[in-house]
Amino acid sequence: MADCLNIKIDRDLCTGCGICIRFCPKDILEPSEDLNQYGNYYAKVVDLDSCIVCRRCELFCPDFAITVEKEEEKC
Amino acid sequence: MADCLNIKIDRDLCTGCGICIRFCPKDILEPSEDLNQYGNYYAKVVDLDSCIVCRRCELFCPDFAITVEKEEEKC
Amino acid sequence: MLKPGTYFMEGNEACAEGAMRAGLGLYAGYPITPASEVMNHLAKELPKTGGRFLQMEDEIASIAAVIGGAWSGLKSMTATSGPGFSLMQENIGYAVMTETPCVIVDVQRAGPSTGQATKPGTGDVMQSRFGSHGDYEIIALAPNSVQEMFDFTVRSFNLSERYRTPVVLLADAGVGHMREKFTIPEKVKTIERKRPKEVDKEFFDTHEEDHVPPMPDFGEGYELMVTGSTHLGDGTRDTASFEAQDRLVRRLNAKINDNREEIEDWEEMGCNRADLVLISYGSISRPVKGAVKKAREDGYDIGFFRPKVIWPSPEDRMKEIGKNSEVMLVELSLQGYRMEVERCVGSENLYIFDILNSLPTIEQVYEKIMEVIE
Amino acid sequence: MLKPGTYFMEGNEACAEGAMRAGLGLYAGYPITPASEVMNHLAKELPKTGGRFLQMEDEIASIAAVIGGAWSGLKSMTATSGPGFSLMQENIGYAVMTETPCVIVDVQRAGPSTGQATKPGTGDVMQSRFGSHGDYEIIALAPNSVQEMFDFTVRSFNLSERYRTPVVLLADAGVGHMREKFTIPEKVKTIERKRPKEVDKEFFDTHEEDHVPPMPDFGEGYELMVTGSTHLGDGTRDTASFEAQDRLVRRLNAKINDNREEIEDWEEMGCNRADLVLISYGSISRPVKGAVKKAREDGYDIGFFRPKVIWPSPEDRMKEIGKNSEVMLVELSLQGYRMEVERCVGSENLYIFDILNSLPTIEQVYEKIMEVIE
Amino acid sequence: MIKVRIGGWAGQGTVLAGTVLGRSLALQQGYDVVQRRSYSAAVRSGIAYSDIIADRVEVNDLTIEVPDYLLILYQKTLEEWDKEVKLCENLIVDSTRVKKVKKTDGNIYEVPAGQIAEDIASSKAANIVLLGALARVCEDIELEKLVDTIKSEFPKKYKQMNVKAVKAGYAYIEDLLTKD
Amino acid sequence: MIKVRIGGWAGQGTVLAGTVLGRSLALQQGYDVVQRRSYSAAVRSGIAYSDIIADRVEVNDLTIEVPDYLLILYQKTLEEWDKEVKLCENLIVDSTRVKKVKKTDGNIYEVPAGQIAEDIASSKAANIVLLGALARVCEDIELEKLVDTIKSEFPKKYKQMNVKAVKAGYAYIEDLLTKD
Amino acid sequence: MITTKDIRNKYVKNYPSAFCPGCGDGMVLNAMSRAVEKSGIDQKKVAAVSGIGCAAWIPSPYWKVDTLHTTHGRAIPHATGLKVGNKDLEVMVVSGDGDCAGIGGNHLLHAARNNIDLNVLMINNGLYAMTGGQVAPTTEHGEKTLTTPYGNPSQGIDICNVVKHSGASHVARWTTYHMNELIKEIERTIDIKGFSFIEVLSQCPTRTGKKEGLSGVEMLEWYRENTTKNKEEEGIYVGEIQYVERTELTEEIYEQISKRGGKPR
Amino acid sequence: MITTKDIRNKYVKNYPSAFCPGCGDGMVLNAMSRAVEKSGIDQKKVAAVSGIGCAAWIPSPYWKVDTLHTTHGRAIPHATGLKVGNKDLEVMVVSGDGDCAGIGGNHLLHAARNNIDLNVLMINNGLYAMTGGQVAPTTEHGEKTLTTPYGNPSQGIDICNVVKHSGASHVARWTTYHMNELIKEIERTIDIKGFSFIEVLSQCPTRTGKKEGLSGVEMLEWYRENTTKNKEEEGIYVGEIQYVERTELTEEIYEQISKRGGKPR
Ligand SMILES: Cc1ncc(C[n+]2csc(CCOP(=O)(O)OP(=O)(O)O)c2C)c(N)n1
Ligand SMILES: Cc1ncc(C[n+]2csc(CCOP(=O)(O)OP(=O)(O)O)c2C)c(N)n1
Ligand code: SF4
Ligand code: SF4
Ligand code: SF4
Ligand code: SF4
Ligand code: SF4
Ligand code: SF4
Ligand SMILES: [Mg+2]
Ligand SMILES: [Mg+2]
Repeated sequence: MADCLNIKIDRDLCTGCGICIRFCPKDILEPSEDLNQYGNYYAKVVDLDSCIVCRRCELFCPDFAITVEKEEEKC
Repeated sequence: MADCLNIKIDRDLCTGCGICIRFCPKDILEPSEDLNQYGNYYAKVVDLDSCIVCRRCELFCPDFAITVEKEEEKC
Repeated sequence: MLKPGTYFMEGNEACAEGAMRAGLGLYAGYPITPASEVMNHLAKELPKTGGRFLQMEDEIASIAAVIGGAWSGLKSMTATSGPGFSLMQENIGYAVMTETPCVIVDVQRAGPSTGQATKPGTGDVMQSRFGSHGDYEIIALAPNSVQEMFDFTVRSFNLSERYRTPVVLLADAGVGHMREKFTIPEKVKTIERKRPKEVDKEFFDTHEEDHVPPMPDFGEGYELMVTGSTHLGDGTRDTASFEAQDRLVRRLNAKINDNREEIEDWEEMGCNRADLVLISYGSISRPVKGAVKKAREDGYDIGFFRPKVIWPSPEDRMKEIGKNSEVMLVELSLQGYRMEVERCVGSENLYIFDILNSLPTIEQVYEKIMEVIE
Repeated sequence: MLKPGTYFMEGNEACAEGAMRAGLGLYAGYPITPASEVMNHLAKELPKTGGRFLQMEDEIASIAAVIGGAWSGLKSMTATSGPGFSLMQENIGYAVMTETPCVIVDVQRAGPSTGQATKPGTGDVMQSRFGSHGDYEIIALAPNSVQEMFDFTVRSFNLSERYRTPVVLLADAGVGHMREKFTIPEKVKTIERKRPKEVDKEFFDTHEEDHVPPMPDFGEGYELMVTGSTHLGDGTRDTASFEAQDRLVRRLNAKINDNREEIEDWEEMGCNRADLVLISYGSISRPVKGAVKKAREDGYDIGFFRPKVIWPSPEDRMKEIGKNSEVMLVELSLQGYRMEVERCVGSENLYIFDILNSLPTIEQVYEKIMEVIE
Repeated sequence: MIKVRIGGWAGQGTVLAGTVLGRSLALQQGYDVVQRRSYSAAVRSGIAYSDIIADRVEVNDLTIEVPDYLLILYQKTLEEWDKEVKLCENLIVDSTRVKKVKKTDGNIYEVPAGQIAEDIASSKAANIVLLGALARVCEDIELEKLVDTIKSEFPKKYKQMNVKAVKAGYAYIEDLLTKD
Repeated sequence: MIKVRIGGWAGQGTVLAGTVLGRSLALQQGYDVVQRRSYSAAVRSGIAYSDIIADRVEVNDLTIEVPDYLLILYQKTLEEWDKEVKLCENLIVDSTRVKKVKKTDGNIYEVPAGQIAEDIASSKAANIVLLGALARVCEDIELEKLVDTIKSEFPKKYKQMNVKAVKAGYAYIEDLLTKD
Repeated sequence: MITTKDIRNKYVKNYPSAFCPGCGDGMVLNAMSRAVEKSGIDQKKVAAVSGIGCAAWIPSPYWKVDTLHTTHGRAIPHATGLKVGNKDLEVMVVSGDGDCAGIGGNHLLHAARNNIDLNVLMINNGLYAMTGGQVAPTTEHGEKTLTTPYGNPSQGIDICNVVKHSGASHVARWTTYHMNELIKEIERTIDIKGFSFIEVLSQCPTRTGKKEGLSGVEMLEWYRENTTKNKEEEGIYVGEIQYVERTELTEEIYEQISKRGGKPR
Repeated sequence: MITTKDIRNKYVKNYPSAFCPGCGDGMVLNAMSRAVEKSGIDQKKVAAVSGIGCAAWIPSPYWKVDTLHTTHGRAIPHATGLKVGNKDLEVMVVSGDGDCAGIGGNHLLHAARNNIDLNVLMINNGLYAMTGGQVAPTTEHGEKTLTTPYGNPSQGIDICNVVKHSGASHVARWTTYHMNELIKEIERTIDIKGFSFIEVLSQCPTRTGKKEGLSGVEMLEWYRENTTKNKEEEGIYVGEIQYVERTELTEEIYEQISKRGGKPR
């Protein structure tokens, strides 16, 4: 699945609130170790393969920081 | 009953609204023929004897113009 | 809406007619003595012209709806008196800050507070200038006849659209509740707001000399950002920077100040080096004018000066007058225009005839003149 | 409530402490930047002193509850900033008309409208005097330090009780949000309102020289009639007669005007025949004072004049100064005190240094002085 | 200059009568006219009156101290006014409601306007009856023009009655004067 | 005169740190002190800072153009200020959050305050760590008095942690300077 | 037995009033006076607060208690200050429908939410009478008034229902036709600790009356015929609409004060 | 399939926002944007009106439509003028609980009564966030806030219920946890002609969160656990509360105009 799927997280838009991390049903996401320019531990993808493309992370993100891109044709 | 009962209408307080006249269950009251100092046809008593002292006229008068006086001892 | 012609009507009705002639699109108001006739009249007539009439739940809602109406693209107005005018102040400031054209009619009554609702007064003159918080300038007109209730209403709309700013028609119960002949001309000159051209992107700043940016309507696709917070030229809020505040507030003030010549309007009679000039405005200026005329006929060198536009005040002319003549201010209030007149003519040669609640006769004013000059 | 002693706190907190020392019985307010700390502090402390704390649904309700509280017999207060102050105007006029003692704190921010909520400004100076409709006079104080936030709050209550009139503490974000040392003395002098004696029957008129009638509480059996409509001495409404309006409104104005000497307060330094006198008030007067000191140390004949009570203005003293010296007004607003200062000192020898949104340094003011005198 | 005051109690139509008169003088007779009303904040209480000042030149006097013609519809109103009654040139009262007329230096006309109006249709038209009387007393006011104004201004169902009323008032004075 | 600015982002406790410093200088060291805060209307956004001006005579200058001591808790804040950074005498930054320090004419102290604080209890105390550092850099500020102020002002559960923080900041500079 | 004369002497001043002949406002004053008399509370402790409008004139200047005649729509917050200032006052608010539910609607809502111990009488004549008969929030859809000459484009609100759902302890509706019930209900509000709200449908023969061609008498008859005490029946329901016990604001505030060691002055 | 990136490009500007990390306000903006996208209406015709507060910043300056950021509490009457001025605008109002139900309560009441075709989103975070966390009309009895340090002496209002009884066509409640439902409900308001009111319970991790020691994540979890779509069950009901068809103000006004021969400009 991974080659037609991409979860993009805008490092500087992400405030590190942890909402996507908590509400992803598949625990795909985790907080980063380093800070972004606003001093936040932004979210990062740790297990793309398990993603079921439910798009909950996108839907819940208050900061429009996370985008789940799936190229339908390719998959 | 008449000698222990008295219905006093303050001529100048009465605005001639007709409420007491209309809602007296015994038709005791009527509008006067002449005007008071404010130009109103005030209410007057025409049939004191039939009064049942229900005090509806007092109760309904918007202008505190009518008083039903009954001297309990005398009756 | 009446056809062109001559009528005998109340000042408040003439105001309503003037508004319709000026192109009123939305009226929102709340009843109050002695201004209610403006809305009573419009409730009936405005719909026939295609305009919307709204009675709101209070005066705050009224001025708010007027502002909303203006941004929908319509010429908008409300009318009230002192207590309602006080309630409107916060949102009048909002209209100033957002450069929203609209007309607020204040038919002044005797205050303060509820005071005497049916009696005339001019105690709101300073409030019309300073009633909202923060630094701003405003335009206010003071009619003294039913004809002027019509004409000045039209001009209020024109100034408001021209300068993209709220304009106050500062009437009083005297002129609002007075009946006189007045004429609706065949053609009434109206001014429309500046609209954006292809190139415009800034609707809250401009480099044009008149300081007036173009104003689009809602729904035209400009992604407008209208805010009463300090903002940049494109409307983006900036609640911290010195530059944004400085540039915006100074421009808003300059919009009125730098265009004073175009805005100012007054009537004068024999003011050049008269012994005494009577300054007056609004309904009371009628008997004052009558008294001055009489005094002049009797051979006295008395002048008459009446600001028609009361804010911005005709300060240069008043200063000139104050240099050459003694001045008597006659007004229907204790504070009214006093501070401004004193500022312009000085306090040494200024006499005051202030009368509350009712209009003096020509005779009474004449006597005051004699007291002063003799 | 803090014990007597010295503290390092915010101006707004000092204000709250001053109010409690003055005997505050009821606070009613609504949050707004930069005034909220007054209420935040009182919410916690006031109940401990027996006072009632109310957060109302808006500023109109706040000032109304304050007025109700005053008539219940308590010293009452509210605190707000520009937008809320605008909303309060109608009922401030009501307090004036009904002679209700109460204190309104306006911690001014940069306006107009929502402007910049955290930035200081003094654009409400004229509004505090003229913001409500109709003719009235009001008392307003302008503190410039945390100590004065305490002291002037106490004095606001005292003046309010003494003259049975609303008093405005006209602070600004500069002084409200500043932290400094201030001292709460062992004894704070408080004044209580005039109460009726056996003989008094008129609570809305008086023949006493100070023009202040006695004021009973609700519930004492006087069958009080309190109304914002024009009224006779016993409180009966009279919405038509010339005499009632004339007598009431002139007395209300005289109450302030005829007692100016007792009310006025200012600070001055080297104002007698200085080459230039700087007039300033509120937080900005601090660097202005600093600059004047520096200029004097550098050998220039510069004076400093600061009204502490801003309304009624120290007009006689300002006129005197204007006769002998050039004047520079330094303020955090375009309109601020300008018209009043110009009225007193004239426009010919008046310089203006108006700066929006932020306080200048001593250096900047000093430079302005040099520009003018050189 | 013609100065007319029509005084009564709130609700008696003093303003309406004043407007009819003012409009007639202004639009039909070519006068410069100012009409003003006075009433208290009470809706139906208190003295109410309407002042009409008409002149061939610009009217700037907006206040009547002493009217030339004083029309009175109400006893209390009459009592309230001293100088006005004493000094006015012509006092015309509705004698149906005004029973005790005060002394005046001018002429007094007692017109049972309430009664006349009631006979026509309704005592409400007493104000218009007095207006008719005025038209006879004051030579500058033309009855025909008043009638025209009433015809053009009143709603259809009140037209007839008010035309009758104004004419009846006129006729009453006519009678009175010719009886003299 | 001592002029200190503590700058950061909304929510980083710049005002709190400023208050501790101001109160300590005012009440414990007998200075005349003015402390002012600056923040935007946004709750948790935008640059926030606190200015402290202390002197042995009456303080009337309420505005700092160029601070003697500039404490910086946030990268963006640093970038916003040019003149202040360039001209200040001492620049003390929280190097945990401020990665790229700009050039200045004065001394630069990089203190990993966030890290130090986190090691003690929570990165929230970074502001107090910087304060400790300041106390070492500025000789007029007495660490002991700062500690006293923290002890008397902070709620019980935060006392210990902040005392540690201020001391740690002081110690860090001490180390730095003694290493030189 | 207490007669009108006694009531007048004890409770009423400045009569004759400025109300029009047949106006319900005088009837309300009558009812209020009798209710206070019946309740037996100390007249000195009664405070009446009103706004602006014909209805607001009921207590001021006619009622012989302490009266606070305030600004339009603001009677309730003024009353709140008075009550919280001195909890021993029995604070009555008398307000027109425009005053209370129009411009004053927000204060009504929040006072009900606070459940503060005020007794509010809203005199509903269906329009703005004092200013000449403009549309009010109580005016029915389609009705013609001075400012709705083509019929009210908006709709009337059932304010009792709103007040009930805002948190008031006690809500009831009566009309001037129901004098005895009204008196009893007012008496009850005096007893009840909490926010009491009575809507009183009341005739305005001058404004409504003129428009509909009805006299005061006819309007009273209309009330009789178009109201019902039975919730199931058609017609305007009159009677109690709500009674629940809830925490009351003044008491809570006084309690907090004494818990913190303060003594209410 | 529309991704966040598409939504951001089409509907959002000036990001990153000034909202705190984990604030519900951004989620509401997300929901609004997706609802408009789904509804298919012309973005140019959408107008968003707000008052003052954190919630009021949701559309301004972040939403790519025409925005009117007004004064505190007055969004609804401003929106009324806009809508009556041009009925083709789809007017959304975004307002905090303090803004909408506190200071703005009266306008809410009357707009509901008028049943004017506005879509109101009230973002309820249970207090006044922007000014630092003071008590709001939605704060529960006994709760501690900055201005109720001893517990709220007043009580919270169920504003949906009040709006329903004031005459609104459409009333619903959701939380930020219910993103899909919220989007659908907003989409519905766009379709519905009449006054639509959605209360959105939304987390404020900074003010409420700090006080209760909850993060944004935990508050969302709280919403999940304490809400129910079943009216019979315990917990906060989420879902539709009211839907009825009633006359709508704007339409009535336009109809009256065309009946009188006027042409709405
Ligand atoms: C702020 C303000 N707005 C408007 C008015 C004018 N005004 C006086 S009474 C009134 C209406 C009163 O209506 P209502 O409360 O229903 O009382 P009613 O006269 O019908 O008894 C209005 C709008 C005012 N006095 N103050
Ligand atoms: C007239 C006025 N009063 C007070 C304020 C201050 N103020 C700004 S935001 C706000 C509270 C907003 O609370 P809410 O609407 O619940 O929004 P939130 O910040 O909680 O999202 C207040 C009181 C103001 N701007 N204007
Ligand atoms: S799309 Fe669903 S499964 Fe994939 S990361 Fe997002 S929330 Fe997790
Ligand atoms: S929800 Fe958005 S802001 Fe929050 S951690 Fe995830 S990507 Fe970052
Ligand atoms: S007491 Fe009863 S019966 Fe007697 S007059 Fe009055 S209403 Fe009629
Ligand atoms: S009810 Fe009163 S005012 Fe009316 S007619 Fe009878 S006595 Fe007169
Ligand atoms: S206008 Fe109506 S409400 Fe007012 S006093 Fe007259 S009858 Fe009563
Ligand atoms: S204070 Fe609360 S509501 Fe405001 S932005 Fe921060 S989290 Fe959101
Ligand atoms: Mg009414
Ligand atoms: Mg909120």
